[in-house]
Amino acid sequence: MNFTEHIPILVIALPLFAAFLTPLMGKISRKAPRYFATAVFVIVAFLVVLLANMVYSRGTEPIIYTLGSQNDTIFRIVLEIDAFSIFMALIMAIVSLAVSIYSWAFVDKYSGQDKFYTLLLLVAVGSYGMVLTGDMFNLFVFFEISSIALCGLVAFRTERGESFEAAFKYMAYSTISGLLLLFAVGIFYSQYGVLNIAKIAEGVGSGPFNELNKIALGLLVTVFALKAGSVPFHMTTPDAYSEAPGGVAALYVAASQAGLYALFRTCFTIYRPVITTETIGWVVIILGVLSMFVGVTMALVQKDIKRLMAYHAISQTGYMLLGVGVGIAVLGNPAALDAYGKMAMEGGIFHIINHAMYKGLLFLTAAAIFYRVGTRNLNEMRGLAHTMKFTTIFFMIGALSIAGIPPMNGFSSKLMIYESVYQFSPILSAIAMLVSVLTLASFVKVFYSAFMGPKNEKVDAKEVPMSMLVGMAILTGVIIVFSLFPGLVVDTIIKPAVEALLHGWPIAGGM
Amino acid sequence: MIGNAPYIVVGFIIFLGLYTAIFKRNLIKIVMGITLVESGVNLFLITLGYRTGGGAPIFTQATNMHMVLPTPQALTLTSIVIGVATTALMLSFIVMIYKHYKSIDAKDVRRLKG
Amino acid sequence: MRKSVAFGGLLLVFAFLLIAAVNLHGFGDPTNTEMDDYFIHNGQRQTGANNIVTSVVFDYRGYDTLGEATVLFTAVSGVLIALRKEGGEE
Amino acid sequence: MFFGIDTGSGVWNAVMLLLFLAIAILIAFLLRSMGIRGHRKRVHAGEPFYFGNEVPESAYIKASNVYWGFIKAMEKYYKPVMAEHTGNVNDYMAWLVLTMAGILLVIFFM
Amino acid sequence: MMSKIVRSMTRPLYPFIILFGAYLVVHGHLTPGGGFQGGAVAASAIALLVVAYGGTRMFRKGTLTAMESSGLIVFISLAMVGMATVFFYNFLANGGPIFGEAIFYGPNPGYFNTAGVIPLMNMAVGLEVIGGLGVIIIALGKKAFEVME
Repeated sequence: MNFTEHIPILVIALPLFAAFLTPLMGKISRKAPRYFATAVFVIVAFLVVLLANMVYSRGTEPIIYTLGSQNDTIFRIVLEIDAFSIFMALIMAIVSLAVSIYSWAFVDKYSGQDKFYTLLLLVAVGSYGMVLTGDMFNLFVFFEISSIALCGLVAFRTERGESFEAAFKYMAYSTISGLLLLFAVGIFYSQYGVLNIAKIAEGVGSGPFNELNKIALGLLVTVFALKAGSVPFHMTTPDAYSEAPGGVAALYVAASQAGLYALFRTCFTIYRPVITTETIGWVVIILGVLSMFVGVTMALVQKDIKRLMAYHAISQTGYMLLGVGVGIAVLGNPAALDAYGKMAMEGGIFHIINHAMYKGLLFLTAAAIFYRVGTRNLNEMRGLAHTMKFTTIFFMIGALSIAGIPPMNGFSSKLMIYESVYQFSPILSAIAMLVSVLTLASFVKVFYSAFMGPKNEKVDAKEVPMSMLVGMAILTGVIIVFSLFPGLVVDTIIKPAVEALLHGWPIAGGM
Repeated sequence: MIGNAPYIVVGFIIFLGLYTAIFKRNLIKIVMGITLVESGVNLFLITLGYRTGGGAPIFTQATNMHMVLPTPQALTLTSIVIGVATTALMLSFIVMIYKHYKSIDAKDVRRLKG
Repeated sequence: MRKSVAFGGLLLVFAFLLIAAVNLHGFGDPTNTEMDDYFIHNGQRQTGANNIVTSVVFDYRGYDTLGEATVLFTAVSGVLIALRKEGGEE
Repeated sequence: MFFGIDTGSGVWNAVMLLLFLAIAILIAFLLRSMGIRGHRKRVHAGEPFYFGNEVPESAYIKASNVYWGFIKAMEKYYKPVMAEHTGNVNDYMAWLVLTMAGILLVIFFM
Repeated sequence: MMSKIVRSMTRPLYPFIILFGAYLVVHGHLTPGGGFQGGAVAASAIALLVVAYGGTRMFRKGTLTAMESSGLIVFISLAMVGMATVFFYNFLANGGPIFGEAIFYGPNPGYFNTAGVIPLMNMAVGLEVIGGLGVIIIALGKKAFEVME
């Protein structure tokens, strides 16, 4: 048995197996699940890196792994892994590792730790499954796994009614969106009789852009924009982010970006040949601009620290939609695509990984503050910098990065978006800059009210435990590397991802 | 046109489900609406696979070798189980919401807003 | 006012569902059936199961079934988390 | 490029920026070292001056009041937007269906 | 807690419901049915017990969760054993030590000893579904009674 051949499926099957085993681990001892789950996350991160190495050595040709048998590939479920898929998997690997270490201390005082770590593993499985699959129905199944596991985690703190409210709202939303996705899958199945994404793409490309495909595209854009938390569907996102316990909010950021992955996969891989006008690009751009603006202005008036950051997550999602949306808009125009479309897409995709890192870090610091102060209300906290020194430093790095202050990685991706979008439409670029300014303003507010000022004698705000610091330090380290060597990152992982998106997928196997 | 009546029925069921989810204030009714949408989509998948005069795709003592498509049935099976799972989860949330809020009216369950 | 706008949107979605219904392949006459015919004709030989639906569920699309079982498992974990003993602190 | 990125119309290099920053700090220290050594601060210099009144216990501004002026000026925008986040599941569902209808409409008649 | 009639009818009836569920599970590769359907039928017996007795005297939650986890572990292990070729490879079909009898295209009376890993997977999934749905029913019922009081 050749081990390297099976790495694609092991990335999904291993955490899945571990998730089934974790409840039994909980029977052994109370602390067994956390060490077990973290060990699994380490192994999976290692496997993802190995897989990434394999993918990047193959250029734009994706790795195809058939499940069930080797003979009739086209009728089986396949995993298709190109540079963009593995890019998303890398994000999930880093964030899930940091979150699982961070949660050691955070969930220590709650019961039900074995189930907490089970669901943590399942969220990771859902995201890996979504980004590595090459089958439309399989995408739906893993979409549901990811949403349901996240809902279970949001409802973790049983002493609060709000957590159930948030979980219910998010669940209702994501269930409806999952069903619409299934409807779109049904439309594809009825026309082409297959569920393989590459085969569907061939079918869509071979005929005219008919009514059914238009309706399916509309449904898919809606569903995946909802999963990513774009503006008209963002209502439940702040609730769920703010009620999710501790580091789960950071995982949530990474998991919702699987929705972005699916959206871009839909537009580029399935609908690539029929997108000749700018309309679809403009739909994505308008969703993005709305997300950016509404997200940041709503964040400015929040006084709950996690809710504020959740609105910023929505606002940053807008940048990615804007960047890649410009790429979609100029798909039918090769000259413009080469001139600035690719750069816009690179900026948008670079922003995905930057966002997962710094927003993850910010959510972790917010949870650290909650852990010590016991409140999320900014009005009731002050002077934390006196005692929580490391947390302050981590927060500053995250805040500078999200605001796009020059040496940080947030600046590199935003610069790429500004400069390329300017050539497409100067107004959009100006809005993006304005949003960046407002982002800085609201983080100044958080920094001022939580960390500055006289020491609050009422709360015992000492530094958080070691495991939480380690969790934050992992993400901080990634941010610093990305800040110092943006060119290296763009050349090694971003450009192959863009090339892979534009290249499309070949059809696996014969009949 | 009239041959596609099953699809129109499917559309109507989905419409009814969405209507229930938007206009009914009782949380359990909202869950029922979502279940209705789910039934519509399941029915849609099943109808896609029907062949006129086809029998069940099972060879044990089969007499009719003209069979309906098996894949949509498998997909529907998956979708039903997922539906059961989501419904159970939502109902358990509603039980807990009732415990904390003493109400399952959507107008009262809105501490998180703004 | 709000309600009528929402109802208008709902009607629009219904209209699109009807457009989809009219444009779909005729009921009882699926157009592309290579995949399913392949399953029907080779299912018995390849998997040994008489019930083709079962062979699709557990062999050709077994990975989906694994995901489906995982969804149920996830939901059970979620229900147990949501309904576990009160208090949070042990 | 290894360190920086080239956006076509601009170049960005973080290491270079940090290098320049280090040089600037070095120059600043040089300038500082040329200053008068014997200078002493006056009493109360740098403390806030509360005109007329007594100095309060804590002059710390709460988070909700930080951007009061901005929010007041933008009230026309904020009022409807804040009112739209009702917290009611029905409204959220209505938004979902409405936006879906809009997206379908745009894509269908493009 | 329902009336005496319901309770005294439930007691002899529920083993048969579980038996019918088990029949659906083990014949999943020959007749309509399979792991999910049979498991759901068997779980309905648990639901009947919960409704009739209003409590959880017959099944403990611990047993059911163990059933669920072990069913899933068997399922994914079967899939992983196939990894000598590929994940989910049906390694027992057409010549394995159990369920290995080969059949060919066309109707037949239905031989039990066929289909490779499919019957095993059916049983694993059946176990999982009984456990999972049973736990959901019991937990939900218990909590609902508690909240209503």
